[in-house]
Amino acid sequence: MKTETSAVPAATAFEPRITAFVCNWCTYAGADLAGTSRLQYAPNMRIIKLPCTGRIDPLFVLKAFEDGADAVLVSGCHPGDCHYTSGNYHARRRWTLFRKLLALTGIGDDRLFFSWVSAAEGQKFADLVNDVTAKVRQAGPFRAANPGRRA
Amino acid sequence: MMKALREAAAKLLQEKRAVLVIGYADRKGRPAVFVSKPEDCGRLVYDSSCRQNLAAYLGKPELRARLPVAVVAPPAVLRSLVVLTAESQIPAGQVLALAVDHDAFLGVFDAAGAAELLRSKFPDLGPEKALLERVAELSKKSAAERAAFWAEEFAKCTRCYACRAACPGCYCSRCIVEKNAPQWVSTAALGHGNYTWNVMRAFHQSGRCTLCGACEAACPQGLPLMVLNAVLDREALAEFDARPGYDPEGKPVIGSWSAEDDHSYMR
Amino acid sequence: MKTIAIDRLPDLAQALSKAGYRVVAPVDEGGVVRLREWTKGLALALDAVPVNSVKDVLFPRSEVVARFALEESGGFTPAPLERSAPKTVVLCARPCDAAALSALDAVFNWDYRDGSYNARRAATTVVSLACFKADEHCFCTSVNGAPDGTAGADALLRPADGGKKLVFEALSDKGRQLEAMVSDGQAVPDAPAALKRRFDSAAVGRWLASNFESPFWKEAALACLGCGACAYACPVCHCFDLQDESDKKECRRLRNWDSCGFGLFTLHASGHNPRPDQSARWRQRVTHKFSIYPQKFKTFACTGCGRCARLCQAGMAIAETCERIEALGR
Amino acid sequence: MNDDLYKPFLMRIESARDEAPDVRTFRLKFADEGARAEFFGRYRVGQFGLYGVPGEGESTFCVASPPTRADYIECTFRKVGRVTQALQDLEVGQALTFRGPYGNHFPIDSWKGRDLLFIAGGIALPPMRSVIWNILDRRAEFGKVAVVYGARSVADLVYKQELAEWAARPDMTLVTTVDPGGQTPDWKGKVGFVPAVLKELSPAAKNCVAVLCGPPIMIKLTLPVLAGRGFAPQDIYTTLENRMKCGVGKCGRCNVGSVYVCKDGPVFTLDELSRLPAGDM
Repeated sequence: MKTETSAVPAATAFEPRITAFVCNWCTYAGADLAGTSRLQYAPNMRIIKLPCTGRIDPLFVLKAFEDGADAVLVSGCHPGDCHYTSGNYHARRRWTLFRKLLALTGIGDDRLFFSWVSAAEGQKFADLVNDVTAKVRQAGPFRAANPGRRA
Repeated sequence: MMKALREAAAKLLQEKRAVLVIGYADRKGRPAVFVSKPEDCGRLVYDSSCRQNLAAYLGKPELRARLPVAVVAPPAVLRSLVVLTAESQIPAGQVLALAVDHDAFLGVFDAAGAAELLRSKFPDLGPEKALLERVAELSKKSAAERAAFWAEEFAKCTRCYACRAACPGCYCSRCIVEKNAPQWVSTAALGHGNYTWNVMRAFHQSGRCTLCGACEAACPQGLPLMVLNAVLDREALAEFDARPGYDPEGKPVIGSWSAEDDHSYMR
Repeated sequence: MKTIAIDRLPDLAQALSKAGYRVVAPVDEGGVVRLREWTKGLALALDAVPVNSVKDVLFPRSEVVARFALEESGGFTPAPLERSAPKTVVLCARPCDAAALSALDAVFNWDYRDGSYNARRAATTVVSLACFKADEHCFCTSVNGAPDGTAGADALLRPADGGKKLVFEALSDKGRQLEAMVSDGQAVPDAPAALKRRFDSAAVGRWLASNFESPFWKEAALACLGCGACAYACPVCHCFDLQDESDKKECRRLRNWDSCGFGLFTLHASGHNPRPDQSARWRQRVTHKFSIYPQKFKTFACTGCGRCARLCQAGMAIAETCERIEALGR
Repeated sequence: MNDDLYKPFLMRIESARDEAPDVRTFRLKFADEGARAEFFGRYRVGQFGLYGVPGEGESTFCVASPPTRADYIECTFRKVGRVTQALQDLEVGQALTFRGPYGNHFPIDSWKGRDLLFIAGGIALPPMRSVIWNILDRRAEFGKVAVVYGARSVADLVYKQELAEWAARPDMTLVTTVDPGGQTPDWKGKVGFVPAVLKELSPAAKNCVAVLCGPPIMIKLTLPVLAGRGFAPQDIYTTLENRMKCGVGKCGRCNVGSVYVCKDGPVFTLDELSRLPAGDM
């Protein structure tokens, strides 16, 4: 993961911890481009790279929340761009249903984010990270509100 | 009605079209009964107090070893039989449905016939009004209130897996919670594992659940599991026109896709 | 005579609470009566047998039994374990719950002594409420129990004056320590629930000991779907699993309830399973309760509370199985 | 006695040796001298322990070294699941947890003066190895000692070094065999299944104790050979290897009939086993 440490915002009480599950071919390459382009963005995101969004089991998201993430981002190739043809289409269906289920249990769209970021969209990635981080910062720490927090 | 059901069951056994009839027993609580002799078909009964989804037995190896079978099936169970057929869990021609509804015996059907019956007589099965009201009531609450609600409910879960046992859709020989390398779902009956377990079990049924209610009825702790199922059912219908249990050749919602699927929530 | 008006039970709970006890009592939570920690304002639900039992207090469904601090290098160091055994009164347990304690004491103390169980056992006072009614699933009288049985209890509350009052009978030192919180009074005890004996448990045990391979089992277990509802509700069932859970900094070795009804319970690493089907598992459940346990620990592992049957989605009822076994043995 | 039942000893891996594909032996040292003394104050051959990796769990196998070597314990195990995988991932110098010794033991003191016949198959030599070394360390107290050991292939034979050592000893007999097709060009042992090799050897039952460990099919086919030679059921010993979690007679999963294998076993005579329900093993 490439981040610019100089982008650390002024000290605040709460630094969100955001887990990002991204695909190897598009979003990870986009993040890489953001880094090599020396774009500055918030350092709050921990990226976990997987071959394809189709490989991102909803369990991963729950595990991230269970282990203390304040928010989760899932990102992959734009529709039509999947390295494996249809992995992102499969993933999209899953997420459409899964996010509704999580919303019902109190994990809403200030905690769970989805995006398509291509290998060419370094700027989009940087903007996305900044935006997501700002939203989560506003939402505050998740632990106390997590319906599945560790006892 | 009972007479017609019993006669049809006896005939299936006589003609060896089934070696076993899985039905509801004429006893309090309407537990499952297994009839293999035509003369015992008088033990079969059906009424609105029948809560089990008998299609769940089709996942049990001991019963799979005794095919062909016939299953007493109200509409939700008929849908389960169709789903199981679509998911290749029922060997072709090995399971017949003794279709029932309220106070009517509707006949003997194979999966294709059951689907046809459902399409013609019960085309729009979905969550009952009372269930939708429960969903609506919960949906009105704030995210924090909903989180607190589920944290409190899931805290009661003892992880007895009665929900899984009750569900015909839960036929995996090794459930996700039993996979331990790595252990994705904590098996401890504590907040985090209980949340993950119940949410993932519901999610694994999305687009497949026939809203039979057996999981919630089976839960010793009274968890409102059907609220999860109802939300997923409505969403899958709205987004993907998912009607599980109406087409024995239908593709599962999760596992298929369309380029036109909505993704307005994606950034 | 010590008596208390039945509608003053919350006052007794409050007094116990004030005296430093954690009070566990049956509470109706949305139609499900559960033994849980009582807090001020909660009504006591006395009509139904709770879905859980005193077992939950002594042997919680998940408990940390060892801790390790994990090091970044991959190493670990054992971390101290705090034993949780708060001073507790279980108020309005059932006689069939209390009767389970000797069976639990036996297994947790034969040879190896389980310290965390014993610590909680020592810190817990069980006040039973005699049953003034029984339902179709109750069968305590078939397993040496009674609706007003005193076995295992530290005190018994006996309904009196037509259900308006309760007579408090201390049965042990722990029970006598509570006497001061109940006032003197007079009342005429009601007759306990009448419950006909359904089967001869000793005869059932004899049949079980010599009919392991009976074809009865295949047929008797057809309806069982293999969940753990019966075992978890049972006041005596105590099978468990040990599982490690860890985050980056700490590993917790947990003891979680388990059930002989699950297929994975006995599965060997080689793939061999000594109990390959549900009939073998149901046989184990029944045999363990009525034959193995009496041989090993001189007590049945069943108190006739009927929870298993009350909760079974498939209508499996161990009492009915026993009745059929008794008939087979004749 | 300590009532904190799940508190393990801390062990350090002193050395590790690969025995066969996926099979490894660890030599473990107690991190604490008091623990070592406590262990060896109780340990008898045939007992087992639970070996654990915090974060992954515990796994049950025998102690493969004898109490006559009270400086360390050894264990030999095959990688089959989460815990055994994690154990094999450990390196020399690293720590693991150990609980034990648990269960009953081989009554070797009652075997004094008698001939001893050990029959093992595959990965089942480890539970017997502790007995064999114990006997060899007290050699003068016993009669003739013979070991028949078979494996699927030459590669699957465990303790190859020790097998060579045993073969060279004048005070014992070692017969090794591999299944047909499992031999290598330079294999000097026998080729054939254990029951057939045993039949060929026609051991004398008089004043002899047989100890048998191996896969169920080997046990099943070997017992008639022993019976045919006149071995009495009370002179044939074996071990049951049931799934266990607690090791201390509580968790309930190792039951066979009325027996808790972890407490009443793992060592049984054939006579004792015959009184347990075969359908529960």
